[in-house]
Amino acid sequence: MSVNGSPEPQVQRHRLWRDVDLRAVAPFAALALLLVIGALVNPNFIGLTNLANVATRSAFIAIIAVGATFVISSGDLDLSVGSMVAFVASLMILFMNSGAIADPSLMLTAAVVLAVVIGGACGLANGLITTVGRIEPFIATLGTMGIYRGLTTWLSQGGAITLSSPDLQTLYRPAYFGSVLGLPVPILVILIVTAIAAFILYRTRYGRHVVAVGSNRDVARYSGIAVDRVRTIAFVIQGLCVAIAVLLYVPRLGSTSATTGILWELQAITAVVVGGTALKGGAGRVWGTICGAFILELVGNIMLLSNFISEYLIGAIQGSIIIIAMLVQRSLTRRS
Amino acid sequence: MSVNGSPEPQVQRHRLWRDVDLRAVAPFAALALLLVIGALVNPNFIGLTNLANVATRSAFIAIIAVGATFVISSGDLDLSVGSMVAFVASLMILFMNSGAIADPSLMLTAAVVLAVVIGGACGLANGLITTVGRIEPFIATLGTMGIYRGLTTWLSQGGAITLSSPDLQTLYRPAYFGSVLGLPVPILVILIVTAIAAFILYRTRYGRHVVAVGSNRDVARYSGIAVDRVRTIAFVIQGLCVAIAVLLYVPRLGSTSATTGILWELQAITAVVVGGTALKGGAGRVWGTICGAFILELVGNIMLLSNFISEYLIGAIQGSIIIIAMLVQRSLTRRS
Amino acid sequence: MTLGGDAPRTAVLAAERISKSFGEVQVLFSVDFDVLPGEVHALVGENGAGKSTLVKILSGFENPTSGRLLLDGQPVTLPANGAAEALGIVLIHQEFNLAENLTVTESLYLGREVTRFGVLDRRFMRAETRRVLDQLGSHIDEDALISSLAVADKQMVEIAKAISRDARVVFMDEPTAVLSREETDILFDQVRKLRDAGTSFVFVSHKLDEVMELTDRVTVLRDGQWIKTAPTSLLDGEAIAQLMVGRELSSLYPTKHEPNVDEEVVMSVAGLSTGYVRDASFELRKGEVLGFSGLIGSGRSELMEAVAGLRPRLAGEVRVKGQVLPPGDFREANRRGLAYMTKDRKGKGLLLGEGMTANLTLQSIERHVRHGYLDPASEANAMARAKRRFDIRVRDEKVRVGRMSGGNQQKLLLAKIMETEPEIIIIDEPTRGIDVGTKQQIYHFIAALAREGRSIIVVSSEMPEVIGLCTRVAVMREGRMVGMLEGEEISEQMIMRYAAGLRRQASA
Amino acid sequence: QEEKTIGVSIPAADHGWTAGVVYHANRVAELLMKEHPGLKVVVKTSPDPATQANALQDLEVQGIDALVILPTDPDPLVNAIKEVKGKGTFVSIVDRAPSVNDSTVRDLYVAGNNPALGEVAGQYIKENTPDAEVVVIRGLPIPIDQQRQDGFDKAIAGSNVKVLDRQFGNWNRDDAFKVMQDYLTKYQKIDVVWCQDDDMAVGVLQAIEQAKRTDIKYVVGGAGSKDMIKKVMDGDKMIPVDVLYPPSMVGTAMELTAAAIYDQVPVHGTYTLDATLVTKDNAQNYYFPDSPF
Ligand SMILES: Nc1ncnc2c1ncn2[C@@H]1O[C@H](COP(=O)(O)OP(=O)(O)OP(=O)(O)O)[C@@H](O)[C@H]1O
Ligand SMILES: Nc1ncnc2c1ncn2[C@@H]1O[C@H](COP(=O)(O)OP(=O)(O)OP(=O)(O)O)[C@@H](O)[C@H]1O
Ligand SMILES: [Mg+2]
Ligand SMILES: [Mg+2]
Repeated sequence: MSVNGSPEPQVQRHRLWRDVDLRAVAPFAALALLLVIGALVNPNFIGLTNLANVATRSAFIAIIAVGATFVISSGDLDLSVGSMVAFVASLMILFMNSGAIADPSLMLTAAVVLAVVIGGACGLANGLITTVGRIEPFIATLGTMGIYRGLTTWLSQGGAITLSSPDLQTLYRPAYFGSVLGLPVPILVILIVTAIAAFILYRTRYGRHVVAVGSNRDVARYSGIAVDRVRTIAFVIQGLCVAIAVLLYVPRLGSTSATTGILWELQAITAVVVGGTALKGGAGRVWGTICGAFILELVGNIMLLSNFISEYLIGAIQGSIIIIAMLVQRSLTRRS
Repeated sequence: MSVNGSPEPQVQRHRLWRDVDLRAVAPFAALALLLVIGALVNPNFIGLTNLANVATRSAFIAIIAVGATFVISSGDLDLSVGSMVAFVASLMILFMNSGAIADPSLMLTAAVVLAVVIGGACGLANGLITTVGRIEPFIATLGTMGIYRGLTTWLSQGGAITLSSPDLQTLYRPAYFGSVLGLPVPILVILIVTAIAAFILYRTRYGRHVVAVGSNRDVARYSGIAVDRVRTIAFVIQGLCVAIAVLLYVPRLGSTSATTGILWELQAITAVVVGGTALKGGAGRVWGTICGAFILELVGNIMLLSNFISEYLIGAIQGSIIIIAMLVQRSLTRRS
Repeated sequence: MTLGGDAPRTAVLAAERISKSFGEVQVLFSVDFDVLPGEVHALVGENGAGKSTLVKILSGFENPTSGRLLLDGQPVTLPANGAAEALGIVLIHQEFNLAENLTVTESLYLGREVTRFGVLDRRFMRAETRRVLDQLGSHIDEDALISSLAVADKQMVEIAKAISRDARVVFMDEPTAVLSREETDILFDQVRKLRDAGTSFVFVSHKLDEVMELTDRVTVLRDGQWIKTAPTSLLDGEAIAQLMVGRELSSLYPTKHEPNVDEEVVMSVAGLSTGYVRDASFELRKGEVLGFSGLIGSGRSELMEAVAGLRPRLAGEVRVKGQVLPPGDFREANRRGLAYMTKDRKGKGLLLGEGMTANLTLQSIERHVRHGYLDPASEANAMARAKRRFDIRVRDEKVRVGRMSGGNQQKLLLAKIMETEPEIIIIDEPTRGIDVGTKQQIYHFIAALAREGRSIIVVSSEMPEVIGLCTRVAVMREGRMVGMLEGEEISEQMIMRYAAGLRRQASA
Repeated sequence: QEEKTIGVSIPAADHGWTAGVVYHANRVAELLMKEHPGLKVVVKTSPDPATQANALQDLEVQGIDALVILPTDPDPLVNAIKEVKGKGTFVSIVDRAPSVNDSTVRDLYVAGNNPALGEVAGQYIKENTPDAEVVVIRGLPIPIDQQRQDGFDKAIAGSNVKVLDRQFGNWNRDDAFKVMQDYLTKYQKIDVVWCQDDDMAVGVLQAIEQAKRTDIKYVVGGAGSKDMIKKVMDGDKMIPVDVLYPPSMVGTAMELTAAAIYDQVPVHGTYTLDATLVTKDNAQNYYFPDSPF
């Protein structure tokens, strides 16, 4: 017990610094590397317009992935988010087309509320099926993925659902294309959503419980945490994030179809993992997630801006880059 | 204290029976239920031709899912199998079209060997990236999924790759359409592959190691098991199973394209989970997997044979059925 | 049931005719038990006697099959899953109950986080954690991740967690199993202080000297039945042991068997260093039992894992029978007849979700391969043999290992290692959580192995164990081997002197 | 009238055009069943070739007298179609022809003309903007897409029209939006966008509008969705024309097939539909406001 106090804490602090920070920093290092590569590939790349474009269009995946960070941290998985986007967007547009409310701004407000409520409800359904039904989240949400997508196809009769009122369209358009103090609205929304999410995850009791539940369910239960409730709420948060993404998505093209959001779930999960959150649960890195979403979008962007890659090989190279990014990240982290 | 000795052992047998058997039996119960529903929906359903058809066409997913059972039991995941099917099939057909060997039977034999080797190599690549690279299998195989798919697109230059020699086609056709003693070849192959897999998983040292590695990697390591090797071999087995599926796939359609096998990975994983293997690793249930693959195919078949479901809603109903099947399974198991 | 003589005080918490069955297996038979205010009540019994089950029932983690609980004399149904903490009833689980991804502070406050305006008051919680840890004399960093802690430190976190709550009754299920003497002393001081302030403790332990030292009353369970409750002062260790086992115990330790000086050196370690351990060298002779003693965290496990190839080493050489052992290759070490038994039976030793047989043969599965496939009959034979040899007691043959009592798990782990028939056996904490009767069996077993010509390294924090078993004892301190004691030198005082850094040998 | 069954196997509605196919197939199915009281028309959709092969088997199990199939991908389905044809069923293939497309495979072929879709677009661009610098957004890497590209290349061969870039937009609005954004970053001057599909044109137009770029003269889509036809009709500058590739061709094939099995009209061989250029003048004829596409 009589250990000299002085040398020890140092070693420890040193180790901690390595352990904690590098892991969190790694995705940002990968991002920086990509920016450098991009700049070499095409001088237009590093321009403000292009970067703003990329950041803006990463908004959907980024926001959805923030929600996914909760679900994954709590040890679950949600494969239905892509279909959920299509479903919520369809209902929202159909509602606006119904003309139930005459005043455009009032109508828009009502539609926004509706979208959020539906998103939350879809998330709740996922959560309840997973927790109350005790079905593996992979299968439960694969099931609801089929359901939401099927309902969307049915609503749209396989085609597109397009916002019909030009008034509403004009009113709503700035929600995606506008900017505040030079910052495009979607980027602003990403930042706000992420900040709130980070606050919830790191600074509230609920956030703690998410991590505990993801890390070890029995321990959480023995500590008096309502495990199922924590998990269900994570799914609801995911649903709300999907709804927010929809609020940005609808003004962009003013329409959705049965193909909206296909495979977005894989992209969202990839963003979460590239951002440094482990799929087995127990630790969430919200800012890393955002970084991951941005990395994914950048890879596609660089590919398109480069002139020397056959369009047939883009998929292959994208795959390789993801693997390389993860290797870079690992090698940074492993040294600790 | 004063418990009569007699009722106890009985209870025990009762409980054990429930505990062990019901879990394994549950997927088969779900299957039986589906068969009943199918028979009600369409009288043709229960006919031998139809059931043989369904069993035959479930072959691809079933065989791939058998491989996935190994990967999942050892605690990993392989998302690249669908692309791998396309990639291996493309190379196999290209080789046969190359005319490198004049004699058709010799050529076919060589092509079969080639496919198996390539399948194994793809699996090995997945395994090494995951284990040596220490990348989450989800991301690693998402990466190789892009790579295999991209390479296929490039090989096919965006089009299809079709077996050109009619000789070879005639020679090879029975591998899918033929039958032995009245049993269609693909069903025979499913049975053989599953039997071998069950043997490996339940009756060999390697199988034990897979389960150990999947349930607790540290325990496996401290028991002198070469964890990375076991995991890598599981990926190789997955690759070999993909190759076997390709050997059946090529004679069926005689052609592949960049869209071959899209989303098969999700189907394979679903089959595994519906069959009763847990996604978090540990014990694998090979026969359950086959049953799961068959259930998936049956759901589609019933949907097609019933004429009262809007085709737009098929996805939604398929999703619901999967969830219901899992609920049935759980409620059977939970009673224990 | 209550003691004669004393003024009748109402028990804080009492159990009346508690029975418990898991499915068809009954593990408690109409047990009575009570805890008086401000007492330390020992609960002892053999492995599998039902101690853990009883304390789980008393703290609301399990429901009794029949019988009732009284809180302050009133019948209660305790809320499940630790919610009984609100009533002042706290349990330190025998198995760690910590989430690996949380920090020490987070774990301490899990489920009862302190918030201000809905925001976690992290500074407050951290300061409180620090205070409690300091009180326990623990130097663990309050921000360290649980996953980075050694087993003993995890135990300290569990203890800190329990005493940081305003508890009326604290159940401690083998809290000292992994603690050093010093840490145990600090813990006991705390317990006494809290007891004097009115808190009651239930202390489950297999260390009878500690029971004698700390507790006021003792309750003995045997095979799920209540045997006796008596004031500690009326009993002694011998008497308790006899009540537990139900028979007379012969001497705990077998006679030592010293190998010849010119006996072959089967293993030699030279200049071995890892991140923490520096420059360790020692030799092991055929038929020898070599002990490794030292304080918790002195690096004994790290050294042994490096020797066995489970951990990378930075420098040094290990030779087995003269042949150099390649570093970092545990499997090769196994092949050369070197086995290592981990102290972390739950995390690294056993597959908790599998049955006993699968665990037993995991490391030696090739012995059961016939013509290329596994022979279940041969495995079943091995299991039957192991159960006899190690006296593994379960009431349900097919029980998942995670549900076996701690001591029986330990025996199964030892059996699993012995299935590989190693020549050199490194045993890390051989008797963690094992009752006296079984301890004796294990000691005799180790001695028998040595007589057969096998060589054994015993790493243990229990000094009597090292002293009673080993012909030589190495002492480690802060990652270095500071002494090697032989013959007469082997005594608690000498070991302590080296371990505490008051003495060191030039040669070591 | 006699009891007969026609099986119709078409791709699942996975984007606008296929949604149109599904719509028209169902519309004509109802019409036909009204016309011929004993007739049963069964419409089945499938997302990919393997599933479609299964659907064919399932139709066969139900017992059909004729099959109308619009293959998701023709070559992989040849064997399955032959299987049906071998049972003596009357087979019509719509739109996508297998590489061997003769009477051994089918009785009737109603052709949409993929190469022509590319060719007409190329022709229009060559004639109206002879020195145009064009960016192309492709669909998915499957043969029909390749045929359209080949047709386009053939039309502009030898002219001054220059293709700056080709990338896949997966027949998806969102992907087309992204690709167009990046084209706009990459090229300071673009004259014409050819995206060969009206769904993708939606994304392209938004990307151009967002960038406020004025150098792009117009966008050529294809297929004839109601939204784009409307724009042509209204004289939208950005969408001066559309190239028709009508999803209603499946209906044409179904009508011909019904005629073949009931009226014993000898319908055999190939019916090729034009890839009509829709302009302001003729747009009115191709506008179906009720269709989902
Ligand atoms: N959840 C459970 N399911 C089935 N059996 C159980 C369960 N929990 C405990 N048991 C059984 O109850 C018996 C008593 O176990 P318990 O853990 O109470 O013993 P213990 O006295 O604490 O032993 P040790 O000293 O080894 O810790 C054992 O036979 C054990 O296998
Ligand atoms: N002062 C320190 N600085 C850094 N690491 C330390 C320090 N003290 C202990 N450790 C860590 O503790 C571990 C040593 O614990 P180890 O389990 O090897 O000790 P032990 O003597 O076997 O104790 P135990 O009784 O817990 O088994 C090493 O992994 C080391 O990293
Ligand atoms: Mg116990
Ligand atoms: Mg130790």
